Amino acid sequence: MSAMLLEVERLSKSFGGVQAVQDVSFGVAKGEMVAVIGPNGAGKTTLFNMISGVIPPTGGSVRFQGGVINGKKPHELAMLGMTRTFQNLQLFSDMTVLENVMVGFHTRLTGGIFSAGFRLPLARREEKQAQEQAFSCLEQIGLAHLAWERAGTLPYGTQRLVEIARAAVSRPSLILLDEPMAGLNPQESKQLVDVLLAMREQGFTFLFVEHDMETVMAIADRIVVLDYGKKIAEGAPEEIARHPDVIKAYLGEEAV
Amino acid sequence: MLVLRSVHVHHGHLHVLKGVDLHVGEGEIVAIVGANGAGKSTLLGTIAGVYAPTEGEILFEHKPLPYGKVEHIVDKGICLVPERRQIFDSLSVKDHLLLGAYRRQRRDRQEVKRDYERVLGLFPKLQTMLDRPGGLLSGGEQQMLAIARGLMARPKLLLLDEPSLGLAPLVVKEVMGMLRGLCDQFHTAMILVEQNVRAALQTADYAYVLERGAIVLHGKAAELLADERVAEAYLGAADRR
Amino acid sequence: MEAWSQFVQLLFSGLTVGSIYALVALGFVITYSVTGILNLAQGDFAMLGALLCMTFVNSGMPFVLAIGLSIAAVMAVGALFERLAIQPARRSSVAVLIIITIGASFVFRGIALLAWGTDPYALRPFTGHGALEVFGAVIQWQSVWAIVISLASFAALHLFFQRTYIGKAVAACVINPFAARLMGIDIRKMSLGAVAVSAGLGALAGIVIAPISGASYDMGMMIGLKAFIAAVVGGLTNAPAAIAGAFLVGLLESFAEGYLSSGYKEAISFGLLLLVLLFMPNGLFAKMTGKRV
Amino acid sequence: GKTATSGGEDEVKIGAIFSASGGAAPLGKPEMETVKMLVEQWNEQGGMDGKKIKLIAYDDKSDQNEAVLSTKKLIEQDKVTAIIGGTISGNSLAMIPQIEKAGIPYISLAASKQIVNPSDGSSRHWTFKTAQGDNIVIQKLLGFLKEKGWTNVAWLNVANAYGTSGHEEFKHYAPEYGVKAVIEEEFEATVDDAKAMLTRVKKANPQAIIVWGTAQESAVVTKNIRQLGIESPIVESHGIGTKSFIDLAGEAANGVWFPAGRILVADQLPDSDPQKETLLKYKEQFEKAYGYAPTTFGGHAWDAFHLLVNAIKEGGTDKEKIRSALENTKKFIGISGVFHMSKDDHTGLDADSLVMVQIQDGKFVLAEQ
Amino acid sequence: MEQDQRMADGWKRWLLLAGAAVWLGLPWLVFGNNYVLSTLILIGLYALVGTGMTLLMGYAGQISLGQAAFYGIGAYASAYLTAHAGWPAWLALAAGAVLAALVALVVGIPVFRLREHYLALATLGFGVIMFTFFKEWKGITGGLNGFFGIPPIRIAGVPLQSDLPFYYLVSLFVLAGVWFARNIVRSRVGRALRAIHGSEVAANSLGVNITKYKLQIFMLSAVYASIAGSLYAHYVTFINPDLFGIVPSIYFLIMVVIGGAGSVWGGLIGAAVYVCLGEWLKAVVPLLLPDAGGEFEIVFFGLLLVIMLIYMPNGLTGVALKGWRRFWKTGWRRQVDSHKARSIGGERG
Ligand SMILES: Nc1ncnc2c1ncn2[C@@H]1O[C@H](COP(=O)(O)OP(=O)(O)OP(=O)(O)O)[C@@H](O)[C@H]1O
Ligand SMILES: Nc1ncnc2c1ncn2[C@@H]1O[C@H](COP(=O)(O)OP(=O)(O)OP(=O)(O)O)[C@@H](O)[C@H]1O
Ligand SMILES: [Mg+2]
Ligand SMILES: [Mg+2]
Repeated sequence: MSAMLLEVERLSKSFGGVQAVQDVSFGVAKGEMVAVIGPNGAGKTTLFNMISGVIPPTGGSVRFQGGVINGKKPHELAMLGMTRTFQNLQLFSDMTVLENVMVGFHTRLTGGIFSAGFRLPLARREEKQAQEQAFSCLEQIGLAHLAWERAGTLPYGTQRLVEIARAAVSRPSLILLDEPMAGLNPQESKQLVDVLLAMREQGFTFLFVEHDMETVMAIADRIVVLDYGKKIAEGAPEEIARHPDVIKAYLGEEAV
Repeated sequence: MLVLRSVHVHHGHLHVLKGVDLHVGEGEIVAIVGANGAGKSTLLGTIAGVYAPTEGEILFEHKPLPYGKVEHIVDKGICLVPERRQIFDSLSVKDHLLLGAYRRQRRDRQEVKRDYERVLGLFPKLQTMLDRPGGLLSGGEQQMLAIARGLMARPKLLLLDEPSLGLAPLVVKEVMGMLRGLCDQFHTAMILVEQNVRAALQTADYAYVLERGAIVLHGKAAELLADERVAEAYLGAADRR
Repeated sequence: MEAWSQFVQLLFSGLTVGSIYALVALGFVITYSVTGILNLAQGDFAMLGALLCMTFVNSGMPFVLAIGLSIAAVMAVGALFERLAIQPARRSSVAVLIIITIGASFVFRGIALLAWGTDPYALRPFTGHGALEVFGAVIQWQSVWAIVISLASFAALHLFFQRTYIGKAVAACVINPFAARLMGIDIRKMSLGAVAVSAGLGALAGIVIAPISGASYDMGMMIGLKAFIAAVVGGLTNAPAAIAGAFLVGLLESFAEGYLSSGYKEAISFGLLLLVLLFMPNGLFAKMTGKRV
Repeated sequence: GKTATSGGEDEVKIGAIFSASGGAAPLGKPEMETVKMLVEQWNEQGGMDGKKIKLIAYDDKSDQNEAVLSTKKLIEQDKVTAIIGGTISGNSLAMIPQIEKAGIPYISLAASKQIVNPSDGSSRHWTFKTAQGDNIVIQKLLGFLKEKGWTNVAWLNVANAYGTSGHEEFKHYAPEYGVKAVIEEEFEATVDDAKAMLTRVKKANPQAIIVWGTAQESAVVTKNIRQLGIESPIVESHGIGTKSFIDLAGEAANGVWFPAGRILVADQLPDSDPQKETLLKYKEQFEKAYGYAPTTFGGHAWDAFHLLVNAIKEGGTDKEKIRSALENTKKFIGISGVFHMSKDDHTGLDADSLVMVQIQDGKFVLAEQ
Repeated sequence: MEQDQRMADGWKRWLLLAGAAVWLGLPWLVFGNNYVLSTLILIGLYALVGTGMTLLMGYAGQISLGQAAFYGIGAYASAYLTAHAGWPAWLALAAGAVLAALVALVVGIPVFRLREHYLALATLGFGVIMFTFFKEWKGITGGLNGFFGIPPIRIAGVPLQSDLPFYYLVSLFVLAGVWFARNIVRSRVGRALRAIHGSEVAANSLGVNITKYKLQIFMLSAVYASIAGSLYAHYVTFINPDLFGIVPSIYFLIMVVIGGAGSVWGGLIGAAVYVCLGEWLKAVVPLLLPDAGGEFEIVFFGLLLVIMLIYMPNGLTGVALKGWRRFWKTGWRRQVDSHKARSIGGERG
């Protein structure tokens, strides 16, 4: 198990009386694409929030690249190579698309307040690099033509894509995506799927939450199913699609 | 009931809607599908009074709608369940539902109480978290809440902007069924903007396809569902079959 | 026994001052919870109320009528202020809105200066100059009035907001104005009403305090600031908490002044503010905010 | 705002800076009005030797930076012959470096003794002032306490420049007069209720209470003292010498003592008083022009104006000559007192320039002689 | 579009050069008039404080209602160290800046956990407490009676006692300050700051250490204010606590808001407009209302302020920026639109 990139062990979270996540354990290997599914309110986003350090867990532990990361701040995790997107979009809406993505490149740069203020060569070089990287990332995801648009005015679906580009530009070892397909129509989802698959080829590892079962079935190597905060199943897509508990709790009788 | 005649809308100098004609009949569910950025949300926003058209007219029950006055349009019986849910973070679920009925609260208190029970019946999940602040709900729960809040207004025309967004497949099905039921039972007309095109077309009576701010196709929902062009562009059908 | 009477004296001093802060703080809270704006001109409503009332009384008007009329006049000023300054700038940033209220406060103060000059004025107490004696402590009737009026105003408002449905709608306006409009809530009307009522409360505060400390064109600033602290200590959107905060500030000042030294009174109340903010960033009595990702 | 009272071509330009608005307006406004009135009168009477006075007056809004800027403006742009003003000590002190550097006769209206006798030893060649320093007022007050035998007193001052400066002088001179403070306290200028502090004063049981502040806050404290049933005599500062103090403090004002310039009780002065005539004339003219009684601050401006005009009469428009004429002023009968200037004393007033006043039945009553 | 951008940059450079020329030549235009010069110097000092505040407000999204406290720290540090401890002025200025940064650090750590109004209030509280310090710590500050006899600043042993050299000195500081701020804004740090403004949680998840950056900027803004304070002390040679209370803090905030916190030039423009407006009112109000006193100016100032902010919520630089963008953007905007249309509709199916 130590070959795992991410290991979640008996992770729990309760908010007052609400047991949002309870004793959930699973792992993500490098290069894998793991989906987390489950009914609304099952605790998927909460799980992501704990893994990415946004909220502290009430129990259990998370290991990332072999080290325990409990109690680490999100920015520390980003430095270690873990980024994420948000279910409720969190774009920097007053900045352009390009700038949004450039912020994603933050961890790859080192210039501080002095090198920036005095415009040392380091700062200038880095600036150029960030811009180039961000732009090529936008190209890859098909948004290059929107680079100078204010992010806040984009249609909802496009904003999701920008968030993904922003999370990916620093080439982190793990990306957490919370419902990446929400707001895209099937055709657009398909395009995004292609992008994600291509990225996987390049060695990205994904952990994602998604309700669009077509997508999940198409790209997930493994699926973890949560219900009422507990893991009720884990396995390959085909297994999960046949799993009676999953069908009952989540998919409904005549699914896919 | 609602008629749009060559409506144009601009966002700054961006020409978003370019002459949209639309008709919604009494007790009818109309679906609008279209790609990202086609202008669907803008269209709903315009009907609800959030944006003002630069050209064209909107008639509701044969009278022109006042532009840019959201709260007055609510009075006329049009209610928008907006994109991004627009939840009141710190208000409880219960308060959300009561506020949904703000405009008719005083008029028919009894009726509101009955509706409250009925809506909670439709979303049993919300029943268990009545006192939780709306902002703390999960994404899907918030979506349910937004729909439920919209229903509390008991509008004549309900505008739904991607109601299935973030809902589990099982719930999507329930919601669609519920919308159909509402329409049949109370004669509530609806405009349904959806990315889940299949579900939308299965639920609606009539449908429009919006592309780059203009209607490029419309017809009975069932017909469109069978239409090859639609299947190709919006259902990703070519790949699956 | 003397220690006891000193204690009672300090207690009442604190309650008196606290009740003035409370009235103004209530105004802060109402404006803030409807419009999301910290109205730094709030203290000037107190000043206008006090000076207007003084003028009316001096012109021979019956006292009660003068009070009513000056409150009404200040409410009108508040409404005008809302329509002309707040409403058009509703979408601006926090800093801009704060400055707009500061600008308005300049205007109010300047106008008062023109109308009444720099001299302080006296207003007679509501019911004679007599005093109560409790455990050897002397308590002015006017102090009793101040406390009673602030509690009564609070009770009335509380009833209005808690029992009626408006309270929720009011809260909705500031949490998410867009959604509030979608619910059919007329946020413009709400905001007008809120600022007017706040102005009225401020005027009342000014009228109550004038017989105790006199009234002059620049009295608004300090009352405003202290009430502001009270409101923040309480949590800004929570009326009962603001009242509690106001009395807390009043009592703290009074006891610090009585038992320690008075030179640092201001630093003490602002120190309290900082302490509260540091340990309870959303005020002493904060409710759940409902923010998550 | 800038206001200029015009003269003809043949004119002497005098610059003036007052705090006619802002925090110090109660002081600065009558100063501004007094000077304007005097200039008008002067020019109506044909000026001096045919020369009219052109007054260029700025309102510094009680702000130090405004005062500094206005000073430069007067010197550089308006090119005035001399400057009077600086209503409050802070502003005067900020103006002085400019004035000393430019070398222009200057008469301040503020009280701090630093204005003419700086503790850092910097030059005050060109600077004069017409207000009694707090050192003088305090000495008057202490002399009165000693005379009455009230040696164990409570000292209360307002927490601002006025109050602390008074406090320091008090601490400095009290031992000389055998007066001891049994308790020393501060209160805010915005005080609503000082009973909390006064409970401690009551405990200390002083023979007299000194309240050092201006009208509004002193009125609150005075009222509170009586409300708490403290019967000790109250002695206050010259800052309460306005009608509004009596209005605000009501009953409690009666019996209060304070040192003041003679202007407050001009009509009660014995005819033998050398200042009486001047005082009455100023009072009458001012009341006629502005409809309210003149204050001691207006008096400081009156003195400054006349001192300057006399010096100009003597020295012409030569700055150094004006300055030395000012320095050699002797026996000038002004509103604040009789001035005797010298090289070491650029104020020229002593404790005799003040009288003790008591409030009786809502009136200011001359207490001495 | 690249080309347009380059052309815009070219234009900007010319504009800057022209501005610099005016700036340098200004004293000769108003030759010999020290009054105008001292007005300009004051503008420069305020601009320095304001530039720090634009970084803090416009880029870190934090309101400070206590900035005058740092101005005061600089002023008193310089005053005390030069007048009483005999330090050279430059060393004292640096020491003041370090002290201000340290105070900002100590205050900032707890205070920056707060948001918006609460933060504004905490800084206000800090301002009041510092004011109390200045007032009560008489041994160092001279209390309410003020601190006088501050020696002038020296360059190569020559004391700067007249306005002209001081004007250039201050200008140099302002230009350096704006340059520094502009560089920060256009760097990784500036972007991170604006990201924090947009969404703290997202910025944080992308590796931006929020507290660190906020603190750094707060400290930097304190340094700006402190340097301005030091220069002021040496310029006027007399200071008193009233200069560093909450009212001046509010005035600084007003300047920045008028100028627009969205651009590093906001501080300079705001200070210039604020001071000129004051001077202008002083000249104009008496013409309209001959007998009016300064209070009319206050009323007018308040009115103008309100009106200006209603119509220009992003300040003057906001308006200028908008015009500028419209001017330069329409060109490539059209291009983008057509491009977008193609990609959205055309490629489907
Ligand atoms: N801070 C909180 N306080 C109280 N309850 C919370 C909090 N955060 C989440 N919850 C509750 O915990 C449960 C799990 O929420 P979570 O957001 O993890 O669900 P989810 O699986 O992401 O659902 P969805 O698919 O709808 O997004 C929900 O019922 C939610 O209301
Ligand atoms: N407030 C705004 N300001 C400027 N442009 C806007 C604004 N809102 C939308 N737009 C632009 O209008 C166009 C249509 O947007 P709209 O949100 O209506 O699309 P949509 O069909 O709802 O897309 P989606 O399916 O992603 O929600 C887009 O190009 C978008 O960039
Ligand atoms: Mg979720
Ligand atoms: Mg949309």
